[in-house]
Amino acid sequence: MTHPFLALTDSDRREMLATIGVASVDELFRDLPTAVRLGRELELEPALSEQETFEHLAALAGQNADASRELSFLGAGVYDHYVPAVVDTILQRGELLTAYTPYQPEMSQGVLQAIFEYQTAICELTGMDVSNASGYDGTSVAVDACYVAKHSTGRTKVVVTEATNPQVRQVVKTFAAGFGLEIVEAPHRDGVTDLDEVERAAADAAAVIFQQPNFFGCLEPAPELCARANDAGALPIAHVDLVSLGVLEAPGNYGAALALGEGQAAGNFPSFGGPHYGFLAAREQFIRRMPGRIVGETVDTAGDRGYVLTLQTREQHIRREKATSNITTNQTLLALGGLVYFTWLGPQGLRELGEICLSLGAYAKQRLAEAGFEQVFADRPTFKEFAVRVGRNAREVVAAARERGVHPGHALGRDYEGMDDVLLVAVTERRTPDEIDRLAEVLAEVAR
Amino acid sequence: MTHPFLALTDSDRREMLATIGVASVDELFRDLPTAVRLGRELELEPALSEQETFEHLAALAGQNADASRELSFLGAGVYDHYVPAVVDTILQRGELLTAYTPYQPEMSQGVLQAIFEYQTAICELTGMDVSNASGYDGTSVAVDACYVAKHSTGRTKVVVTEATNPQVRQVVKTFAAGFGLEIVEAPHRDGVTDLDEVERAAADAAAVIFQQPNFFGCLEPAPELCARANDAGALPIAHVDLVSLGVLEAPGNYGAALALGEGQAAGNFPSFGGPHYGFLAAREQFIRRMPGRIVGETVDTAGDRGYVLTLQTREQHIRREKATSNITTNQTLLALGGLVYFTWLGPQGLRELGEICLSLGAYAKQRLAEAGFEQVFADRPTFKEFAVRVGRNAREVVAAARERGVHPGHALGRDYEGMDDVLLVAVTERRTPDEIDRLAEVLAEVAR
Amino acid sequence: MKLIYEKSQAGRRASALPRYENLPAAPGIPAELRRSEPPRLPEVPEFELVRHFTELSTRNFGVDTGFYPLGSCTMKYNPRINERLAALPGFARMHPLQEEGGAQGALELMWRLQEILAEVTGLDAVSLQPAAGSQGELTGLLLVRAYFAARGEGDQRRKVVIPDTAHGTNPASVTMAGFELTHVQTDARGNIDVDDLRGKVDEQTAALMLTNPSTLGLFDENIEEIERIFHGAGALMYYDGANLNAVCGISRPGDMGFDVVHINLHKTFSQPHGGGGPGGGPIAVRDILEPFLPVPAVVKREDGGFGLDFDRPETIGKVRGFTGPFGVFVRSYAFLRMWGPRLREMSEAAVLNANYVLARLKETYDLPFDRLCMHEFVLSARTMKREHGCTALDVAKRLMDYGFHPPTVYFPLIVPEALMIEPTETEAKETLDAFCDAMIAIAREAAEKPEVLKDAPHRRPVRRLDEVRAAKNQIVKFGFEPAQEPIEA
Amino acid sequence: MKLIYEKSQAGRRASALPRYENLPAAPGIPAELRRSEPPRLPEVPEFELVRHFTELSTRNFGVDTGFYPLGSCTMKYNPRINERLAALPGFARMHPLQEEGGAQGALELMWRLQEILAEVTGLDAVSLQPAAGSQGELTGLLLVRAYFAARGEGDQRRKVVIPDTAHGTNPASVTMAGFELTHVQTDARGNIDVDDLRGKVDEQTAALMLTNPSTLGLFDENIEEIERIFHGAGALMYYDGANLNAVCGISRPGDMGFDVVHINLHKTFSQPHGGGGPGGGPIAVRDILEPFLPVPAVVKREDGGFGLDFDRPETIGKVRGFTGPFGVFVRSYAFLRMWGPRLREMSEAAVLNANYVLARLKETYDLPFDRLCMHEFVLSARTMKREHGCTALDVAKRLMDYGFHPPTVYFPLIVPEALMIEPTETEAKETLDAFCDAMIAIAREAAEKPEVLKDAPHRRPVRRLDEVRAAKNQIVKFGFEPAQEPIEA
Ligand SMILES: Cc1ncc(COP(=O)(O)O)c(C=O)c1O
Ligand SMILES: Cc1ncc(COP(=O)(O)O)c(C=O)c1O
Repeated sequence: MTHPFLALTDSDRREMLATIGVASVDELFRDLPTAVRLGRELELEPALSEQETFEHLAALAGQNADASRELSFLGAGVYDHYVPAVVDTILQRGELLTAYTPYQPEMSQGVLQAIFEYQTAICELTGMDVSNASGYDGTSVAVDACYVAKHSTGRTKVVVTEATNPQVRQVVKTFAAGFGLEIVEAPHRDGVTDLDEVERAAADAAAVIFQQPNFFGCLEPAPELCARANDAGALPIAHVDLVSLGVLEAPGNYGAALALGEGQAAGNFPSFGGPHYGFLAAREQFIRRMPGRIVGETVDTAGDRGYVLTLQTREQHIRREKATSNITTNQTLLALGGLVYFTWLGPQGLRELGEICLSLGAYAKQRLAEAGFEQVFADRPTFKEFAVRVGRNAREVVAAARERGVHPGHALGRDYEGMDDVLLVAVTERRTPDEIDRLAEVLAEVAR
Repeated sequence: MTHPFLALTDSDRREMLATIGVASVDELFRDLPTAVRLGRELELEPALSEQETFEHLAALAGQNADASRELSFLGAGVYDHYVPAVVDTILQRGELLTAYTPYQPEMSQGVLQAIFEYQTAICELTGMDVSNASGYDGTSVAVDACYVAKHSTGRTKVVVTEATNPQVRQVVKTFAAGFGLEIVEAPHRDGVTDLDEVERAAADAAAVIFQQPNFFGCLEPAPELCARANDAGALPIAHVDLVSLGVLEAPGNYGAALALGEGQAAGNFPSFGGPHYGFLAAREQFIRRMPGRIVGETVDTAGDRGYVLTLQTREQHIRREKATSNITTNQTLLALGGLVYFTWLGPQGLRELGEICLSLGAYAKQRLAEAGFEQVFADRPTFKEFAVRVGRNAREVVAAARERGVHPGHALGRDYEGMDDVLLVAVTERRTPDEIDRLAEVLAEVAR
Repeated sequence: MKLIYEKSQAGRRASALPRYENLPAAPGIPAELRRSEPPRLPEVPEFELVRHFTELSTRNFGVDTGFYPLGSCTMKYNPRINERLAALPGFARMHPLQEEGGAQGALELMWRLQEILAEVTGLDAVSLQPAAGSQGELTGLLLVRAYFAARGEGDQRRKVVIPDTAHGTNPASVTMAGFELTHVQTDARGNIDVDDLRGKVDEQTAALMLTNPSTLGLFDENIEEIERIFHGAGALMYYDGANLNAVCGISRPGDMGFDVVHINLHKTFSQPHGGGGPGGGPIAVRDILEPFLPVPAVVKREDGGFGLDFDRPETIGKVRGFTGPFGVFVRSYAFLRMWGPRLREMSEAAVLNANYVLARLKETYDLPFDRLCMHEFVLSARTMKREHGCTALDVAKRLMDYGFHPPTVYFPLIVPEALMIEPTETEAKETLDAFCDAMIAIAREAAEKPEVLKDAPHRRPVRRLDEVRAAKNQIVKFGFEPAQEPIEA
Repeated sequence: MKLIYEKSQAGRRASALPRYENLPAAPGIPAELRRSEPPRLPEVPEFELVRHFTELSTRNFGVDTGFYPLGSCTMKYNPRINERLAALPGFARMHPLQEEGGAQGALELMWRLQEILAEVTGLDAVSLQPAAGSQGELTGLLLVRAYFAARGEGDQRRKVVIPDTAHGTNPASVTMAGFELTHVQTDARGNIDVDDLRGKVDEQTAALMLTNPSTLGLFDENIEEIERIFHGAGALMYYDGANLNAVCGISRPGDMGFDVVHINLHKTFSQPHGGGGPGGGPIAVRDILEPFLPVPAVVKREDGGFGLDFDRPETIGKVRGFTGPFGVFVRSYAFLRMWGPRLREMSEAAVLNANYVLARLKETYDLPFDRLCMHEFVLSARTMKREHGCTALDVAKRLMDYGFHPPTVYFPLIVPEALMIEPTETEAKETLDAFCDAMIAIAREAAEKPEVLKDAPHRRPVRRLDEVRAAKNQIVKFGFEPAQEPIEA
């Protein structure tokens, strides 16, 4: 049986082989030395029909406790915000879904204009001058920023605050080796970064990377952090949550040189960690050091407006070993999801969303306090999540709560010393007050 | 807050009212006598956001035991065949999804060509000369056919076999009153229609409607049935299952005058009964009596091929009270689903599908026989479903089996006398042998 | 563009089907019942399928493409969340014969939708069963029939009164329900001519069928008097709900005196029209008609559960399979929940939009009835035709070149060269302005270079199509003969 | 076409958000951290949003639109079932930090995908973590680094050998991994110049990075010799898997001697390219490199369950968040299950299609290396340029008018006026023929009326765009200034 993904009939094959002038398909592979040929069938399970594939994968999906099946307060970088139906509608349009990088702009005005609109949205949100078309995720854009900082400052050390997402720190460290960069961490004190420690570490650093709100959900003294970095000649780099930027100040307005982060919360499903988009925006002066695609406005030969990939001399396909990055395939479709999401929200919606998260967060803190759970950093204002002590090993608490249908948050013990009994609890607009009540109830049952 | 489904800002409204020359929106309603105005707010629950609407309806959906949650052998006119992903992909294209009846052909070549292709597929499947663009469902096309038969023959009686889907018979009876038609039923003997009874009843009838395979899944002696009707000057009308037509003969080849039926099995989800499409095809001579839309080929002023709605003088918007039917809105999108489905299957796939259903049906009969359940019409060849005695009230058996996660079939007691202990069991290609084993096991547990 | 059949090649296929091991061979089918020749369905790989239908879609215009002021059709925005909801397995994969206990969510949704529709129409009971407006009409008329039959007036009350502005489905339904038609005229203000009416309603009259606002987009100012005439004569009143979008939350058919209403869910309550359907045509009735409603009825039981009630001895029977087009209900229910009591704003915006376009166009085109309109209005190109030879159809075709779907043309029949324009509430002022600008520009073109209209459209995938030829040649399916060389479009 | 920002009107919105009753007021945010000016996001209703992005899509060309022979990118059909699967709530709404016990389905899927990739590449262990091919490269090179560091050769082995045909990501990755580049030439048959190579590989060499078949679409005939040279010098071999579509089930990188491979899931295993991404760049390695793979590893436990193993003392660390782009894995896993051991047919068809197009075009365009090709091949428009002044770019632009996406142009760099053509296995012969006809027609046009090429494209939504101006003016976001009047396209 001809495979549904192939179009060649037997007679097609015959005609084509005749045109090529070979007797068989095998002959097409005559350049392959016998020794490197497989010479047997691949040892894989038999081909499945679409129906069987569907049933098999639906069964696998059915073994996952996703947020439609379990009441989840997990966050820690990936959030269960509501993704409106229009996002999928647009992303599933074949003309966008099945196109590739718009090397040929006349074929790709749809994607190019969308990226231009995305870049505008990111610049508006972050208060920056230039945004690329996307990076892989919230970790890789931080790596990118290190590369920018290294080359802009000529310095070889990067400071990352301890209150920055541990995965970001880990990934930065992995790649720093290749870049010849040293990574140092600046500790937090009571949930926010110690300014003096930052100041000390920043002295000969290329950059200071911090997160706002930080990994504990606490608001950092971001303007002051940036000031200390700037004073030391290090680039202040803000890792931010786009969803927060209706209520929290734009990094561009408090002195950051670059703003970046994980875009998932804004328009992507959690999807067990990806694909999502990382966003990366900077002040104008860094435009030629930016990694990845950038779309620019131009005109066609008739003088009409159009969009193209621009400043490509930064990129690997032109600059090769001297490129600002090796990235080529990126996360355009997911970034487009972000654009659709922000178009859906609008400035009003974004602010309201931030306020709902703040209110629900306050409610959750209050209910947990009433249930006897102490906030770890009680005095700090937080956004969307907060750390709470559950009085016994948090991983055990998670396991016990899950038996009652609640995933109460992320256990911090693995990433922060002395926090074995701490849960990071995230509350998005999808968590209703009733669900928060249920969290308090279940935690009261399983912890103590 | 402006509603997301509206675009009018306050300033838009002001400008528009000024252009109209009225002071307020209220004034636009000045023609409405006060007495017929509502004068209060509608008593409805507060408006929900998209997220809340999603959660509310997902919760309702969650209370349904659909075929992804319960092992179901329900059929009786609606079947759990696999609907390939391409169907939804195409049906969700906004240009098709959100268009209406192609009155303006130059705006609607996509839909028109698709309907033309659909008509071709239906004619190929049924062996007929002309198909309309769809009727509401498998019941309404039977009603349509009665109207055609009445006007073509001038007779006022229609014979429907008892082994035709009870819902079809009921709906035909409801509308027959308005048409001035008498409906008589021809009984079955051992699961197939009694030919002599049909012959008797057909004597002065406009039509004989029968189902192939019939409601019990049994194959009728369709050629002989048609012959008897034709001999009596009554139109033989075959109600068929499109999915069967890879293995069962086309009605056009055994003498039927019209062929029609419920299209759901071919490309539509069960969807608790709709929307689906009814198909209606006929021999050429009935073309001017066909109800509903028909698309025809033509050329444009440049001589290029194109498609238009044709023979509109049959229809209500032209012929008004003399129209062949009052139908206007129909089921085009679902019929398009059928076209995509048959394009997906192809002739090979359709035959294989029929054979799989036959094999699985044979396996199910065998396993149930081994478990001690007697087929009601043991000697009859069947397609896709069959009737089996479960030894006690079949509705109770259903209830008991459902507690074990199996919906073992449809209880026939309500529609057929003496069949209180009979279940109609449907087996599509989605039911695996393991699932059939499970059916036998559960039935053995709950019946006896 | 080629037909899918012209792309077909023997041996290709888009489907793979499951193969189960160790099954008994397919049992033989008696030779005379076995398929003799396979149907010539397309043979294409999956990729070709996707490309073919994707390309077809690009040759079609939907509301997602642009402005679609097709009068009487209420081509509003179709919220995309509705599609997501209808596709939930708990809805899409639900078998309609599922035992009640396993269908509580579906039944509750239908029951809640009934309740909302009863409140919006101001009536007592609802059946969701009819598949579309016209089936709703037929069902409604059968209820009227059953009602009078039950009162022993069945043979006497044979006439249904219909105004000359009525949609074609109305007279067609009257015939199909076995009634006789009585026509009534429209007066100078676009209302039913009450004087004409008075002489036509008597003890043989079964019912009035009225669209209000009418197909002229005008609310009948004499509706109270009309109600007195019909109910005074012991007749009933049927409301064609196609224009309900004008009055939701403002005026209810029940409060106007109507006894039966059909609702076009696909118009007022936003069901994507799918190139011609599906739709939904629920009917709402006054209590006196409730006993006759189709079975099964969706009911809420004492214990709070939901169920299907088949036990309605006076029912007219079933009018469609199962309980109606459930997927349509999901969408309309979601739509209605997102509006809630704010539904009034929807109708207000629809009426505002229509009046704005009317105000901008009434100097340029003829306006047969110079009144404020409701959610739509009817212009005439009569003067243009007389003076420049361009017809409503020419205007329609030329609008395509400006990127707009044409309005409904040549309906209602009482307006010559009619252009029936329904902007709906979901359009922005900018869009309305662009449309008005185009209509005005076209009027200018008609005067200055009428051939641009006559030759229109110029910018569609095809030029103007020959409908007469189609009706004459009657090619209604692909020929397959090798002779019939594919014509490249 | 207007930007969405140009359609924005204050006060409009597409979203409604939930309102919860009786919540505490949102706590105050310290003034210096509070948003001062709202971002100027678009303000449009939901309908406008759908129309805007729908219209944008119609100005874009994907494989669903038509033939897309973009060399090196493997633009094959993307099965639609994959989208349905990735959208299942059990996948889409799965949080990556879900406890192992609640993530068995996701972990099993990843583990099974790893197993398949190991078999297809002929290697021992797989990490799915890298986000795309280039991140896979960087990861692979860091593994090489870690391997030599562990052997105490870290400071000594600083060089990575790359042929001059290599994709730009290869040298960029080498730099980013802190290695130095050694270039090696291509010989007259399109293979690596083994003589050149021999002199360049020594005890300072860490690795070779090779695409095989190369970016010329040619399988390196000396691969065995190359393997001896590198392994003989104690160096490792890195396989850029971008061209794996040529050899699945036929020849495996592991069997060719490679120690590290990245796989572009979005190429070989069909991930819709999304206008630029997402992708997936898993790496497969020989056992000697396994200890260094990124954490966490997805493992099958003794008890048959699946888990994440963070306890890998020699790991290079994490290279991406969580365990990689899971949604991509869902699609590729489904794709691979639908092929199973028949995968060989996929590669065979890809190679057959490419050779067919090559055979039809090699008389018309220059063919730098006259051999059978693998899944793609590179032509040159050098003669055309010399004789008629039309370049590869002109050919590319003119192809658009014929309804085809252009091939990759000006790559690989060693071929002047390169046209790199990759048809993929999913195209029909008719499509290939239509493309060849167009290429031949264009060559004729170049001779007869070259300005048709120079002025191309003629039938796209825009004419040829000025890239130089874009680079000079650097307008990389909307200006918002009222001065900047929207230019109508
Ligand atoms: C005024 C009027 N009445 C009745 C109908 C019939 O409704 P449907 O198309 O749903 O059958 C329509 C729409 O076509 C209409 O516009
Ligand atoms: C030969 C080759 N190597 C590497 C890459 C990089 O892969 P990716 O785009 O997934 O980062 C590509 C594709 O762009 C390629 O064609």
